[in-house]
Amino acid sequence: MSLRTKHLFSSTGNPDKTMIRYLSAAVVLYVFWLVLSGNYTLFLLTMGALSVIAALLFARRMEVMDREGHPIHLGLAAFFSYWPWLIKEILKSAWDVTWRILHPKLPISPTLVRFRPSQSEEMGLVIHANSITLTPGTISIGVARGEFLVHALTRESAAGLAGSEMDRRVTRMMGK
Amino acid sequence: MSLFVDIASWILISAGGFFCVVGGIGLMRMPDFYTRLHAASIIETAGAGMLLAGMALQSGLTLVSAKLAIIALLIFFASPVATHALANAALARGLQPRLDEGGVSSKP
Amino acid sequence: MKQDIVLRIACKLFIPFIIVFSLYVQFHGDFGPGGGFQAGVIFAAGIIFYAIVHGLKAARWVMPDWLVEAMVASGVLLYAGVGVAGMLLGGNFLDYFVLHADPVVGQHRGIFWVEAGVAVTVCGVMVKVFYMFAGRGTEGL
Amino acid sequence: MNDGVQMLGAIAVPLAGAGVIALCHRRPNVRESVTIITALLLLMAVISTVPSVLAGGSPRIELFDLLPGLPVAFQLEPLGLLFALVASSLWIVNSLYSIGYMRANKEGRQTRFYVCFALALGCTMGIAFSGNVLTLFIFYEALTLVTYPLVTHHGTDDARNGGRTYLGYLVGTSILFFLPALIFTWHLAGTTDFRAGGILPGSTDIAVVSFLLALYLFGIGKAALMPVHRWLPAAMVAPTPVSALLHAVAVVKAGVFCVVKVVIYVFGVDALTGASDWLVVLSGFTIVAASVIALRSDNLKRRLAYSTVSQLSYVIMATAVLAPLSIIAAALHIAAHALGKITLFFAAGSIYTAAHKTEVSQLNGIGRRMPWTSAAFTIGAFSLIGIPPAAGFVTKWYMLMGAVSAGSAFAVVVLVASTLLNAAYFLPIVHAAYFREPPENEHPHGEAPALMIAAMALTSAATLVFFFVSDYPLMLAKPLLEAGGIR
Amino acid sequence: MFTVGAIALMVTMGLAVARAACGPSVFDRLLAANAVGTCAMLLLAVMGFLNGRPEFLDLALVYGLLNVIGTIAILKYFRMGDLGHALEDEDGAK
Amino acid sequence: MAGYFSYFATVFLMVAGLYILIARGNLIKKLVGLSIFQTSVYLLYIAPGKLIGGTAPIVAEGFKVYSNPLPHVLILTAIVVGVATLALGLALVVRIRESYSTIEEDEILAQDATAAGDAERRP
Amino acid sequence: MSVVPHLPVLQVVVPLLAAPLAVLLRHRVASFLIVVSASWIVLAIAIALWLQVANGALSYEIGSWPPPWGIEYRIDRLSAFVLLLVAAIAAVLLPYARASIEREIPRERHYLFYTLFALCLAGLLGITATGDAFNIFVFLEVSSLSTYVLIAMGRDRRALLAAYQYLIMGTIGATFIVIGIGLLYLTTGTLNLADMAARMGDVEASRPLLAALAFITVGVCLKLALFPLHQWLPNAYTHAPSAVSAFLAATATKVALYVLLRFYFSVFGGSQIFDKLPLPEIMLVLSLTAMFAASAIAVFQNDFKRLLAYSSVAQMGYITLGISFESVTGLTATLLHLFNHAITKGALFMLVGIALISTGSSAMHRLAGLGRTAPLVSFGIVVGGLGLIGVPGTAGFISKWYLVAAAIQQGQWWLVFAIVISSLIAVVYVWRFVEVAYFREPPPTVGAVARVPLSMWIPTLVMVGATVYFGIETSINVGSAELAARMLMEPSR
Amino acid sequence: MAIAVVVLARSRNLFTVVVLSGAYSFLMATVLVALDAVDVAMTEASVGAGISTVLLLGALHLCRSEEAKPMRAPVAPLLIAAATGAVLVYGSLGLPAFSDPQAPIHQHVAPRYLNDGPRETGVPNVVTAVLASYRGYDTLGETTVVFTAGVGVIALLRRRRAKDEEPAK
Ligand code: NA
Ligand code: NA
Repeated sequence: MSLRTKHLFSSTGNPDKTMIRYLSAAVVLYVFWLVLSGNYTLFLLTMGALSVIAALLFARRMEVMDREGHPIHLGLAAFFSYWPWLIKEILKSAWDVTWRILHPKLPISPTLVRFRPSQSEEMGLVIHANSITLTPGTISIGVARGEFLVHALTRESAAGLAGSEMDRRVTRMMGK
Repeated sequence: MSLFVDIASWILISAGGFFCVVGGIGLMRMPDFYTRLHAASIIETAGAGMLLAGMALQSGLTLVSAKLAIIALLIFFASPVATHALANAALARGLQPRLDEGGVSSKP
Repeated sequence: MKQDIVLRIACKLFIPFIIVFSLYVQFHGDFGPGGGFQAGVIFAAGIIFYAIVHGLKAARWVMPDWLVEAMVASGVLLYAGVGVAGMLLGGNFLDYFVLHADPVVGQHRGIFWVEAGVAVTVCGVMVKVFYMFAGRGTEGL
Repeated sequence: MNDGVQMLGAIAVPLAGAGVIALCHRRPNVRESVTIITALLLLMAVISTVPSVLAGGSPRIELFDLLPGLPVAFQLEPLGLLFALVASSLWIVNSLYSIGYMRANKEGRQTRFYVCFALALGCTMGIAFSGNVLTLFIFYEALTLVTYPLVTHHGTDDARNGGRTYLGYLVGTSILFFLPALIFTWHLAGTTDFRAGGILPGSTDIAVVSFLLALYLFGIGKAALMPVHRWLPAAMVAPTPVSALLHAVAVVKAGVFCVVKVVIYVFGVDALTGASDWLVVLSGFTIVAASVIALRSDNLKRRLAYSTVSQLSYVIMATAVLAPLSIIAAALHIAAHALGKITLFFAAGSIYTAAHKTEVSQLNGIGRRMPWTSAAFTIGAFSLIGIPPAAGFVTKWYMLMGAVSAGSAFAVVVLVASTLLNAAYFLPIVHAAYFREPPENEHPHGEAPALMIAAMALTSAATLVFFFVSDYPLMLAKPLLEAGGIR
Repeated sequence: MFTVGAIALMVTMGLAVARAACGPSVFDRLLAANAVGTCAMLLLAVMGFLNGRPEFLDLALVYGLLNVIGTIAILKYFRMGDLGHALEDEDGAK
Repeated sequence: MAGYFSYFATVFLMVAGLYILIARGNLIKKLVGLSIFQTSVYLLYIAPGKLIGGTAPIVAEGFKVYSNPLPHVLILTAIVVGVATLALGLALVVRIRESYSTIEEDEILAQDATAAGDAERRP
Repeated sequence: MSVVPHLPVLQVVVPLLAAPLAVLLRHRVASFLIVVSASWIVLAIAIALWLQVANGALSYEIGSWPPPWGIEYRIDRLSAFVLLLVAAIAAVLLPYARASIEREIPRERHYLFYTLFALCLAGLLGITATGDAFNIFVFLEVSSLSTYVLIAMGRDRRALLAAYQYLIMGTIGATFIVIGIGLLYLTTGTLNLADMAARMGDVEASRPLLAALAFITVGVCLKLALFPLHQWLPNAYTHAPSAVSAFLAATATKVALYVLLRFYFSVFGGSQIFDKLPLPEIMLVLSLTAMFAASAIAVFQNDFKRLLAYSSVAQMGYITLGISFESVTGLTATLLHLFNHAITKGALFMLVGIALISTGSSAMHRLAGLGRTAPLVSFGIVVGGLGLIGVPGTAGFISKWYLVAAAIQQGQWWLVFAIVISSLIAVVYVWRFVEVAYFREPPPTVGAVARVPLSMWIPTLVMVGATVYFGIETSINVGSAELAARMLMEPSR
Repeated sequence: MAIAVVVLARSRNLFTVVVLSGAYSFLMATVLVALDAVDVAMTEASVGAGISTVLLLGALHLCRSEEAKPMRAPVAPLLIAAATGAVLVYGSLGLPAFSDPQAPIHQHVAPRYLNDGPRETGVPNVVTAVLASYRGYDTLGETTVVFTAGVGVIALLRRRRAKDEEPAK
């Protein structure tokens, strides 16, 4: 049915999960609508419902409603515990980078690091890579399965990447 | 209570503004493109996050803060993607990073 | 080959939200900034985003050319049609008062459909134009 | 039958004839018969209007308003009728001559030739019968355009250059001066109708009148007043029947006719008093200067052309003198010159057709080989010089009398001097034809084709007849005096 | 308080624009433009509070969204040289 | 003078846009200049519509003074027209590039001049 | 529901609806039928409106909002006259276009051609019908954008560059107009033209008004290709498809001129602004330059379409010259020439389009011997050329008459001669064609004359006939032009 | 914003131009919000930073070109641009000062929109009310402009199918 070659990893999963995924997506999207709207007339609520349905139809057609597009399979607890930790990390390294920027001598030592992350699923890789990028001082440049290429502002931050706590937490969140 | 909220949002907004300015300064000071990326990501993470948090505190538990949260989520999801893509493209295009004498260090 | 999974997954996450958001902009033009034009553009931006990440072919499957071209035309028709409807119901062209016994409801109705027309055309044109530009490059010069 | 309708008929006949000629382009005999028949019909139509003019009538017909208050109108009056009579009768002769000439010289594009000829006659009739300046202008322009293909008939580079000059001068002057003159007239008078005694308001300043007169005179380039005479010699590239058309039947005649008509019916003699003195001088100068040039030209047709320039200015000068007799003379000279000049051109064409000679210096002894042609040439030359018993004598005599009565010594001197010059450039040709020996190594040649001879014979006879019956034309010309407001 | 934030953001924007002006590489400018977009988005939010009408945050959302899409479009362009290819096809296309 | 600042900003943008538009020979650059030239109009219309102390013309409780909505409406239209023009212009540029292999105005004109010269020589 | 009160808006809405329908159908014949019937309906409406305005101007409140707040359509004598012209030309031209584009545009783009044609028509009519300043701009853009594409559809690659250049110049022009309208809006607070005129008296600040006048003048003059701002026109007319050249030459610049007149007389007319600016003098100088320079350039062109294009620039000079007289006669001349030149140029470009079928190019040397290979076409071109010169019996004569009369009325004899001398230059360039067509051998490469379908012949003959008809039966054009001119110059009466 | 424009004018790399014009759009949009034109700002952001960028990129790809050195002397263009600017300065100095509530645009026409618009149309966003109702016809025209551009781009860029490669001769 699809014109494009289906990606190896974008499996749609089993049918039951698909139904649940759509339902939960509908809920999330409708909440999104309600938050945006702020006007709760019957007309707008109906429109919202129709909009959500339209979005889901499109999503279906685009084949984005899969494990990756709507990752309900992530461990909820891990997911919610990961965020505060990440924010803390971000603030910490933000302060570090700030200090370096403001330091008259600009004490930086840019480094490229190649290392092997421990996630196997793409979703995990992406979360990991994005977390690296979100943390000031490190940027994921290349994200391929089995290998990350990261640019770090200092040698110290580069050193802590492989097998870091972030790596472990993400992997845990992915349910491994 | 409201005084506390005010103070907190004061701090958050000032800090956010501070981080933004620092990012901007970094954008100017950093020696090459890749290092500038780091400076920019301060704006997008710490700066933006704290500003939004400060504003959210001001507006309390209303739809406005919900929207602010949506914005924050947007930034948190989108900005690393953009930054990553930017770095990736630059490297693919052959823009070589200026590295410290250590060069590329890889770990198994 | 795998280096773009970040983008692909980001795209998958975003697209439903972009669509809902664009429709929100469409239907809340009465209360805040936004309206048909902006909604059309945002919707089209979503499609373009999808096309950028997943390729033109995939995007063309989601929104086929015939559909886009029909949108281009039908938006204008819808808009002008509202105008003609006003005329048929005894008012002037684009007179919304006559669309309902209550003139304010009539206005509301008129504005709604008119904005819908704008959105449909704008979205259609933007997507079509993107297809045209991007498509010309891929089919080989 | 309504006289106005006859007038329209006279215009329509050649135009319709042109259409029929075009349709017959595959059958030359039919085509040329149609030409002759059209010419005859035209003459009949023109003649049918004579009685009403002689009875003092002046029927007028307005077709439609081209602009608000500005109709396309036709009006029958003596001067126009005289002109129409000359043109339509000469067309018959010219057609006969053309058929002979075109066939003998195996010219191409004959259908176009005859069509344009017929159209030119239609336009000429329009000019002759026009009831206001606007109508006059329209047909005047149309005449230029339809004669252009005739001038460039050969299509060679020479012909094209001649055509350019022809068109450039005629269209140029008409747009540059005639059109403003027309619109200025309308602006001043609120009408452009031809009316007895003129239409300009009495209060018009003399400077304005002079200016307007100058606009008309230079705008009517067909009258070939110097310095807008160059087109006439340039048009000599055309086949001889076309030259005859230009010089005798239609074009230059239309020019002087327009001048006379405008002077009489737009300005009126009263309004012009004092405003036309410069014109006497300029036309006098043209007469003399053109004669001198003619004298120095070896090419026969060129000499004839400059002779025409000079003869046209007789008409203009006679008109400008504003004396009753001279105005009559001007009107009659249109006819007299037409007859004389057409004879001369026919003769020149015959010489070209039979002997392929174009230069004056080649004509020694031709009187013996081509007796008919030479006789005709002699009669034509006499007429133009003003030697009795040819038509030209009558008109020149009236002119002289008019000049004397107006007390214009300048005009008298010019007339006398130019007569001497005319004699000086025509008589040597006659002398050479009859009294010089032909060159020895000349190809033997005989007379021109019979049709051409017949045409020549007709016109030279008419030249002589005119001398004897000049009362009849005078009858037509007399009402002009009342029209011009001359007591 | 919001004024402080606004001023800080404007200063940042100024710096970013300066970077965009200096370059030197296209990527630097792109980065700067992206930063301008982010700042603009935040500034909009702040300005909403300044004007007392914070409900127009939708605007900021639009900014953020288009900033990302625009940036990615440009990058895609740099990577592939055009916008029409699917990213996965990259190897095949080259 | 301060009251006229917005007009000067307009003028600056207009002059800059017009300058790019006329001075640059690259067809795409010209279109960008055209866009900037068009955006100058936005300020011309909208700045005078602003009332200090006013707010966006979306009627709500608690606000009395609103900025003038009419310029906004007009400029919305102008923006749309601008992007439409840009799209068309770019499509034209693409076609030009396909036929001429360049998008520099001077080179294109030179090519046309050569072609015209050839046509003349070929009777 | 009676249709009559809605005619003013239907005039524009009918082609506007036809355009998307043509796109939806995507079929060559179907879209042609839709667009052509729309154009005929439009013509019928235009005639009805033209008859109606005799009893006074019509006003139509779109959306039933009263004028200064809503957009008003306002049809007076002037707009009815221009509407009639545009509608008539479109109605005549469309059948011609169908056969003509067969040879010039790939078939699968035909429906797009019709769509764009309908849009262009709707735009031009919209500009003419509206009584709202900003609405003028919007519809100006509708017509301009479609025009750019129509030009680019020409066969030659130079059509693309021509379209691009026009796009740049046209957009600059449109933006200037918007700036001008903006300044007017800022000083008067309204966008409705009539309201603007009414409030202009109260405005003390003359500087913005002067600037607005300057911007609008320059902007519109870019659109109507007044001499130094004409550079886009020759290329555009030369390389566009024949039907498009004909349509543009006949309508686009004319409608731009309408806009100029509208602003000059209906908006600025009431204010004292003209006294402060030597606008008639500037107009006079520019017009004269156009008349002479463009005519002179036309003489040296080696492509006939290009020659005609430069002649259009020159003829625009005549049209604007009439404005500079500031008199009823002058304005009558302007309007008359607007009408007459539209028909004449339309006819000429249509004829060239027919000639192109067999010659393949409008280069002068390809037209050699056209008098023999295509006698009817070249005769038609000669008739049209005579119209350009202003020979009596053609429509061009009538307009030249009024122009000269206006100059004489003012006693400006040098101008009289300037006008007539410049039409002599027209003789020169028209005669270049005559000599090429009648005195040169056809080039050997020109094949046998292709069969020209009747659908091309009939509209062309109608158009050529019109140039003669309106040169002889002048009550329609002169009458309308004079009444419209009187209305503009003496609004109180 | 000024800096962006100046650099844009000077820059010869077309990608730079695209990037800068995107940034310029964001700046412009921010200014527009400051001027209370929220609808306009939203449109400008989505059009200027979004669609225009994508379009420019698409075109750039198809053109693959760096700008050549400017060949002409920039004096004349500068003069023309400056003259235009001067006229506008001349004109705008006669306009009401910024935020003058007595200015004609605040006194005439607009008050009705603001006072009666929400009541008459039931739409609190006056911009929408004016756009879609009072001046709905302008918006129809605007939609038609977009439609025209769409049709135009299709007409310009659609590839011919093989069988119609050459127009019928
Ligand atoms: Na980072
Ligand atoms: Na809205």
